[in-house]
Amino acid sequence: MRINVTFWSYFRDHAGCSETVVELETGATLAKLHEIVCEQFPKLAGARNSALKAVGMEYESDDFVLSDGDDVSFFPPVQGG
Amino acid sequence: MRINVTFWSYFRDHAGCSETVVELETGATLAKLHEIVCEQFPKLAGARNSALKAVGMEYESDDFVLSDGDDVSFFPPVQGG
Amino acid sequence: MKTELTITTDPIDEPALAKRRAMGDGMGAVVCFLGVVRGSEGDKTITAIEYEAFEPMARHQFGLLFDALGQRLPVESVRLVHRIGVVPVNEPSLWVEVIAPHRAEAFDACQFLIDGMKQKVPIWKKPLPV
Amino acid sequence: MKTELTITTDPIDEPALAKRRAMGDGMGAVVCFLGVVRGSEGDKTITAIEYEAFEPMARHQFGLLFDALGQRLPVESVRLVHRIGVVPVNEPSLWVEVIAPHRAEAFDACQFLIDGMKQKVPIWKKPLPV
Repeated sequence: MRINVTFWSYFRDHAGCSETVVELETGATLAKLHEIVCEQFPKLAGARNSALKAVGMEYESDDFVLSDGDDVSFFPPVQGG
Repeated sequence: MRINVTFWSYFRDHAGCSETVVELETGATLAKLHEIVCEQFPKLAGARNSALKAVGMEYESDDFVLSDGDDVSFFPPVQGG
Repeated sequence: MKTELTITTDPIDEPALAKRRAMGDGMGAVVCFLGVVRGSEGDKTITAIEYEAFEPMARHQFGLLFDALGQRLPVESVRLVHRIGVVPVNEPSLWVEVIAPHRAEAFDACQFLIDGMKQKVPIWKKPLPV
Repeated sequence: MKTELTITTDPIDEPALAKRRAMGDGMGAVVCFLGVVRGSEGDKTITAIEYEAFEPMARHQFGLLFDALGQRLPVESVRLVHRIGVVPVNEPSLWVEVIAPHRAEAFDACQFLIDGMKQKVPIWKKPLPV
């Protein structure tokens, strides 16, 4: 299945791009996607533990099971205000 | 000695006047003045425990020793805001 | 700490107060509080509250409160306006503004001032019934 | 609970926001917070902060936060403006207003919203050096 990945804030700078598409096996979790993303964009691996992950507009945890076509965002801690 | 007494808020209504002068013996305390005021204006006696007392612009306690010409205010709990 | 205290029978002009604000480059937080006259006191409907102040003592006690705040928290500026006389329902009787470097101390300072005022500043309310 | 959320690159016009306020007769307290860009970040002097938002998610997360507030406290109205893009030093990036019957809940609600925003709403800062 194909997952649309978006990077925000300095994760975009670390990745060198704002969007990418990742191919995953059916039933893969958000943790698996995160692992692949960190392999593909090694500069993101350093911020692995502080990264926030959203599917669509909701925060999701590592065990969230992805579906084909999901929009997943990775970003650093938020800092509004 | 002569003490100038002022009543504020509903203490003025209870006393039926806003100001009075009380004659006291030298060395009298604020407690003594309060006692005399409550005798002279019996409706104020009911609010004796909640009354606030100021000499000039400072709050003072019962054992404060008054001086001739002091300006003393009696009033109910404050309610600004 | 800069302080500005106004006790007045005039309506509180909040937009004008906002426009006159000046703050230093190190300041990150402004907290404003407006106390507004409600349409009831207890279970009675009212049209206004009449505020009475023992004004010289009120100014002195506000001054003590500002001094205590300055000792306690890193605040750049306090502006406080208390309207007295008849204040109709839905109009503000109190406006307090605190400017500080950070949010937490600005909130603390604003509440400290209002709490202190309600303990110490000789101002009283008289609800005016319908 | 009425809510009004604005995410905009325009400067925050606080006097205009104050003028547009409408509140019910049972409401006694208005708390406003302004978050203002400071002249330094850590030990570096800056000229501005650039704010970036993942806007659809930010709106959604603000909505969840407003719902949580409505469940928690008796608030009549929340208005929140977050400026994004480049915000110069000394200008506000955030304006929050809460209207409630009483003071304590208005202060609580305003802080609840800001705390929640700083946890959940996808907006980020980039300090712009001199």
